[in-house]
Amino acid sequence: MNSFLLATTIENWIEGGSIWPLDLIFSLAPAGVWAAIIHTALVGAFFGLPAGVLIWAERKVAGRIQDRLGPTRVGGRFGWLQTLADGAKLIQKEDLAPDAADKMLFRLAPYIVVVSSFAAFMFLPFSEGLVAVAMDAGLFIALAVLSIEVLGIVLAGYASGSKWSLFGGMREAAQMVSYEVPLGITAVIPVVVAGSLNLGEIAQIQSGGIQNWIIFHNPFTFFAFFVFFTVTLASNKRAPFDLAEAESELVGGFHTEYSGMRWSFFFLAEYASMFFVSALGAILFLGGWWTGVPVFESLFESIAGTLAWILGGTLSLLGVSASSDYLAICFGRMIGMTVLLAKAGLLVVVQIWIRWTLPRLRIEQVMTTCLKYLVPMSCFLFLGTVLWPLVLMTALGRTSLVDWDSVGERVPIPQQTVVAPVKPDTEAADEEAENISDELNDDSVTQLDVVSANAVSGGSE
Amino acid sequence: MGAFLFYLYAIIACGAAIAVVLNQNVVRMAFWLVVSLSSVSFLFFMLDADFVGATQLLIYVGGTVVLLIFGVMLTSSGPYKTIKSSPAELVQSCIIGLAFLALISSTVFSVDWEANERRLAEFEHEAAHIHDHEHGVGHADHHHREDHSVAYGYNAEKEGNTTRSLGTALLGVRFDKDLGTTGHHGEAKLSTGYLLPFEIVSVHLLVVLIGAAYLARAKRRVEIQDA
Amino acid sequence: MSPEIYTQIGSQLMWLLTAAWLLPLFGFMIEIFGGYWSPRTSKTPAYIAVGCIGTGFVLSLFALGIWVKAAEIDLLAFGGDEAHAVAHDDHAAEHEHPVAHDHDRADGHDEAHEHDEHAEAGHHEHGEDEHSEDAHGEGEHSHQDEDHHEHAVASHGHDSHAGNDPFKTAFAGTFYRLGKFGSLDVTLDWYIDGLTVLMFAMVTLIATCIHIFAIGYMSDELTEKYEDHFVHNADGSHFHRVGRFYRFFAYMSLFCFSMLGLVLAGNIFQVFVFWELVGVCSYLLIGFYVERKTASTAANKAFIMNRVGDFGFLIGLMIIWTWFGVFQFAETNPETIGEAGLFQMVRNSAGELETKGEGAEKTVVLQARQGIHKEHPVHATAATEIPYWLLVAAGLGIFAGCVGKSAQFPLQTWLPDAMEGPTPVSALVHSATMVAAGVYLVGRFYPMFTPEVLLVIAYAGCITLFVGATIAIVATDIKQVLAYSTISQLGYMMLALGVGGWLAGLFHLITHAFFKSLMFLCSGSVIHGCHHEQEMTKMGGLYKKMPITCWAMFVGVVAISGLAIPVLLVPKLGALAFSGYHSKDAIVASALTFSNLNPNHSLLFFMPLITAGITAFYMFRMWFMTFFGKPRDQHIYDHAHESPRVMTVPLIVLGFFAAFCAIGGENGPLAQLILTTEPTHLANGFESAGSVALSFPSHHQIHDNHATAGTVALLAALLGTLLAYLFYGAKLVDTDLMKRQFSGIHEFLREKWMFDELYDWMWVRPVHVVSSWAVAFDKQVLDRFLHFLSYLVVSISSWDRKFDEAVVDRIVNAVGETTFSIGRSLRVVQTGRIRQYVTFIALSVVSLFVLLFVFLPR
Amino acid sequence: MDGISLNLFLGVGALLFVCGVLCMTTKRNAIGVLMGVELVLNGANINLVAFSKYGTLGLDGQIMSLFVIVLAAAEAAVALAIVLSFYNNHRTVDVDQASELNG
Repeated sequence: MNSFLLATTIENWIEGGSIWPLDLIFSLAPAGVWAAIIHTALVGAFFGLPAGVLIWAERKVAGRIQDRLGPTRVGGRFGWLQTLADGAKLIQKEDLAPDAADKMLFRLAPYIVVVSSFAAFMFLPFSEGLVAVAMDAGLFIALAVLSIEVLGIVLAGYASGSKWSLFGGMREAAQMVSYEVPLGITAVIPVVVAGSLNLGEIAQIQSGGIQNWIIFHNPFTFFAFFVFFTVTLASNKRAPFDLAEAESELVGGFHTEYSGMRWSFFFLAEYASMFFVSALGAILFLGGWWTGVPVFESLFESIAGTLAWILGGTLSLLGVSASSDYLAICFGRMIGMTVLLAKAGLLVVVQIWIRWTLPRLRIEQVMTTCLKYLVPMSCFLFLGTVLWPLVLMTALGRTSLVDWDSVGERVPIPQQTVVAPVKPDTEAADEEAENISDELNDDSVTQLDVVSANAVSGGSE
Repeated sequence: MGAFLFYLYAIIACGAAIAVVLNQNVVRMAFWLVVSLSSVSFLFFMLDADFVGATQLLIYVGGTVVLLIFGVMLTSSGPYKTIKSSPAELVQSCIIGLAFLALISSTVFSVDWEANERRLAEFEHEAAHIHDHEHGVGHADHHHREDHSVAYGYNAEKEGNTTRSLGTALLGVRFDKDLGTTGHHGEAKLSTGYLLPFEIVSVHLLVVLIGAAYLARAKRRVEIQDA
Repeated sequence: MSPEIYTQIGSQLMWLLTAAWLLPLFGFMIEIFGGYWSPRTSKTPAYIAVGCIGTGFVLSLFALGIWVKAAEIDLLAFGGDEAHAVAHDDHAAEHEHPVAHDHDRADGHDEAHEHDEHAEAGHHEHGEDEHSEDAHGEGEHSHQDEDHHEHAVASHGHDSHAGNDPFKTAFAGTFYRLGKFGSLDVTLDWYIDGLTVLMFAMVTLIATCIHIFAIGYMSDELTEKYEDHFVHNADGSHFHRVGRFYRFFAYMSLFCFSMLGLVLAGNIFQVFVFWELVGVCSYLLIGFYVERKTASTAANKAFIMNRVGDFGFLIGLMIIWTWFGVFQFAETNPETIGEAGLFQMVRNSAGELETKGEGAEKTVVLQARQGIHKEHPVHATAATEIPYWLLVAAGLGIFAGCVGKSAQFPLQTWLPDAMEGPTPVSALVHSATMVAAGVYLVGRFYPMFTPEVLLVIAYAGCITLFVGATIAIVATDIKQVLAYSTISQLGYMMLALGVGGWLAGLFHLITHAFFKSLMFLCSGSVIHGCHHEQEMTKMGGLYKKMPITCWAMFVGVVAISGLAIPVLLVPKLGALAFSGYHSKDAIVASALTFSNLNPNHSLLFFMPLITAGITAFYMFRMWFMTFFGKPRDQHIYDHAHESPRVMTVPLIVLGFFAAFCAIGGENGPLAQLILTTEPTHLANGFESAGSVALSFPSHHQIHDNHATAGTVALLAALLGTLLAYLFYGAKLVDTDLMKRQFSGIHEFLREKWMFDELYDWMWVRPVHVVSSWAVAFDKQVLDRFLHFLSYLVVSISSWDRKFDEAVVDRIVNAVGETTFSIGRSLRVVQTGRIRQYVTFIALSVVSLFVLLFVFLPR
Repeated sequence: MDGISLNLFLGVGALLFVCGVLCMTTKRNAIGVLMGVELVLNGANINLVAFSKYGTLGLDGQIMSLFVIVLAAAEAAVALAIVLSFYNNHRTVDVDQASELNG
């Protein structure tokens, strides 16, 4: 377990230890670009395919709930290619824009929606280290990016030049602005417990037994999860909060005037954010990529070890030298990702289940639910979580029910990650104050230092 | 690559800002404003200010702009209605704006910022050196440590990860300045934080919230005959 | 006592007495502000007032207890054999140490067999003091040698300060510094010694009784519609107003506060302030029935007469300020080094005046101010000596204030008129406390008085007591009799103080307060019972109607008359007698001793002696006329009734104290308490040479004459009593006939020795004449001149107006119009358009920077 | 970030600032004026953050910009409320109509 293997991001992974055939490719562009590309590919893989699965799942689940079969024909037995068929149909459709529409905004709006909801995945760690951009403000920025989605919907509603669209957009705007308040507060509750905004760290501290999951940390976080889940339903315009596209009142809501792929973008975005918030909920409350059963963890570890041994052996037979430890960790992370996806998928199924079970609320009921119930509840839960350690400390003399380290100790000490090899510092005089990043390197002394050292002390080295 | 990204976002930000000026439709203006502000937030990311960038996105793009659109929706009486200024005004404003831009740009580009910084740093070093000299300790190490702490603070992973430092600074503790450094007499250094401004801003926000709710509350409309 | 204990006791006393002092003020505030809004039928103000003053009494009692313990007086050992006290004096005289003497006194009259041992212990304790005393003794022996004396003072510093203190058992301190004007510190001080504590106890006790009495007496004010039978409207009907029950008690509370403040005051200026405050209260209370012409006139009279005296007081204050620079009585705290007080500056450690020179050049050496405060080490302005005549003048000035306040000759005429106030007021203000304040001040300020002043005091008192007594013989208003009796008794006190009987005077002050307030309350009870009839000529035979009042009055009468049963001398208690006997006995003894020592002034003995007889006569005359004989007015008699219990209980309480407060006489607890405070120079008497050669008696000498004086005085009193019984009890002599036979004298006395007429002739008429001249001058000269002036001004101003209109107005209007037109032309700039404003801002920034770039050298 | 100097960031800030000012001067729509204000504040923010990176300002610059952002949000809320109230009274958001305070 050397530091080399503990890359916290894909970028680090690329920079640090890419194996032989890949490093040639990686050297063509900066690591960040490759990280983005790989991540996009990953998202495409894990979302594009699952999106199809999700759409199919939605149909099937809806069918089952409504006591019918759902798609059965396309692609054989369960109709599992139904999504593909839908996609083919949508691509064929004409790309229309009404005369009354503001054409530019009308065309741009779906992109905003879809880009923002996909971009949010940049900050979502699928497993330990499997994240495109790992930053301290991860949760914060993920929510920020996700919130841009609403802009696209409002623009779409406005630009369509249709009153139904306008109403839908307005409803969506009102709903989103309101629900962002409890969403933020409930999302901050795990942050308070974990002591970090970094999603990777939040997930990391939930390792071990199921009692370490934040949802079971105290009664307030337990309820906070359900509030969070409810709020994410609303922020995704999922039933029973899908007032923006209420067919019975607004025809199609904000997407009334859209057709073809632009129309499907909205739904891609919706499913993407469905999945995103489910994964977010899993990371924040449900133990992230940890199964919650220590036996499983060790089991997975041994499986990964075995696989790595096999693969490593195979590779070495092929003449490629690869550290089996490294491969083991890679496989371990893959397994963790699978766990997370499973959890998120479960939550998505619940969302679908709710959609086809509960009737749609009226708009003022939606607002009432948020402003009169969810906001006070989330505030109360937040306060309770903040005060919980104090109460426990008073009553029991420690800050947690289970054997749980205090917040400050649980925060992983920032690891000394592997930095890209530093280029020889030949242009020190030109770079001057700008190349602050190089200062980490002990060998290079910035111009600033040189100047000052010469000016003042002279030969302080 | 960095330069490319910078120029890309800088151009987008500036172009969108100009588009805000040139557009007459409020919603389009808002759209371009969002584009501009988002680009600015990317510039923030490039400037190693992740938290500020995220805040910019969340507050401006997600919050302010939605509020602006709200206002537009509630106040525009017809679709795509624009309130145009007279061309003379536009010309006049443009002249003034260009003059302003010329003024600011000339100021910006005429100042040798690096030299300024060097002078500042020199001054600080001098002070530190005099202090070290007096106390006769190994000042070379001291210099390094102090410089690094000033430049990076509590920031082990990446330069942009300023969230913790910002948070503690807003609570009044300056890890970014004080961690690993000592004061002039070897005691723990305690720089000034921002707890009080933070509290003031919090109260300010609350007051604004209440005031805005009061101002915008539904009331009986005043009938104006000639409006 | 050690400084720690001293400080501790001092602060205890201070807090207790301050609380007792401020409580009535608190009560006053509540009553005067709350009373106006509360129902007029509510007795709450009275309860508040009684509660405040009653609590004050309890606190004062605590203070008295602390004092007794601190001064180490053994109260239970009072009386004893009289030889014991004499032995004390002998002992003190042998040692020739005033301090040791004082100390022994403070030790109390312990058992004889312990005496020697105790005295030794006392010497041991005060060894340091005596050391300094010795040093002073040397200084005194050669007191012509100034340098040596000062050297002694300087070398002993702090110790000598304590040694110079003639009031070893006093406590003094400062509440609050009001301000400092040049060298003068105007402060709120407190000064607590035996006299203070005793006065507190006495005043609060009597005030409590009177307050309770007043609840009953003033009950007819508890109405929304009070009918005043003494005031008539134009149509002949009676005057109606709302009741003023709360106002009465508020004034009473204010008075109690003022009186207690006067007693607690630690400097003469503060005394003056409270002096005026009691004066104001007296004014308000006399004029309580303000609608009655007589009452308002009497209030004015009392106030104005007091101002005459206070003028002298002010002169005294100015002299003291100028020459002493301090107002404080004395600095007593051994721990702090404060400024020396007045007494410490005037008197040396032996309590003597040190004089230099003779005749007009004679000066009094002021003692070095040992305890000068560190803040201002040297008083540049402070004089080291004061001309003797100025000290005399200061003393006379202060005494003038006392004359006014205590209704002494020649300012005595206001007191009888003051009887217009409600009877409780007369009892509290005009017999027991306020009028006694003059006597109290003379006693308090005693060290400042030179022998000349004392002689003046003695003669003033002598004349007053005789004049008052003679008028009382013929007075028929029951309250008037008591008022003149008060004047007379105050005269006694002044006389006693004047002849060096400091103890006797203040002793009588206390006893008189009790029995005189008792008698006033009794008269109040009678008046209440007889429905506001005050004339004794309409009373008689009331004994059957109001027995309690009658016997309470009897106690008072016997007490004031100084009757005793000399045959049954109880060894421990002295003569079987009420309080008045003891105190009057002491006065007469002092007077007798004084006249023996100074044969020129033997009048000072005979007048009080004769007056003692007269006193007994007129007091019993009043008692007989009121309570015995046949009812002179059947109507009043039929409706007369005994007062309710709320009024009789105070009578009984006061009666008890009137009878027994002075038990044991001069060796009794009361006298011993007072004696702890006596100025040191009095104990052994003193001589004064110079213009008036006087010799003042020592304790010892007075004691020698005690038996003689007591006998003579008792004889005179018995004689007076007998005469009164013959005249008014047994009716053996026809009083009307007597009246006719001595109609000249009778009329003279009825007219109060023509003092009012005399003053009218001496002052009022000349003023009237002068004022008529002034009126004429005013009208003939001043008014004409003024009219001319006004005409001139009118004509000038009419010209001025034209100038104004033609020139000034035009200029102003032109300026205004210009401004207006500029503003109007500029208003187009203010379009109210935000965008334009922003444009202007941007434009001006640009142009400003352009200007900077162009014109500023870089 | 090679070759990107502080001046470039300051230049972007300046341009945004001027655009904001122009917005304020040319837009008759009150919302447009508000957008101008936002642009101005952003221009200033860029300067602050740039100085925090390039200068010795350190984190203080970022904190300042945070305060600016927060206060800008507050300002926008109040301004919108004012606009709404103005609209309620005048049935328009044309700031040129809001000239009751002219001379």
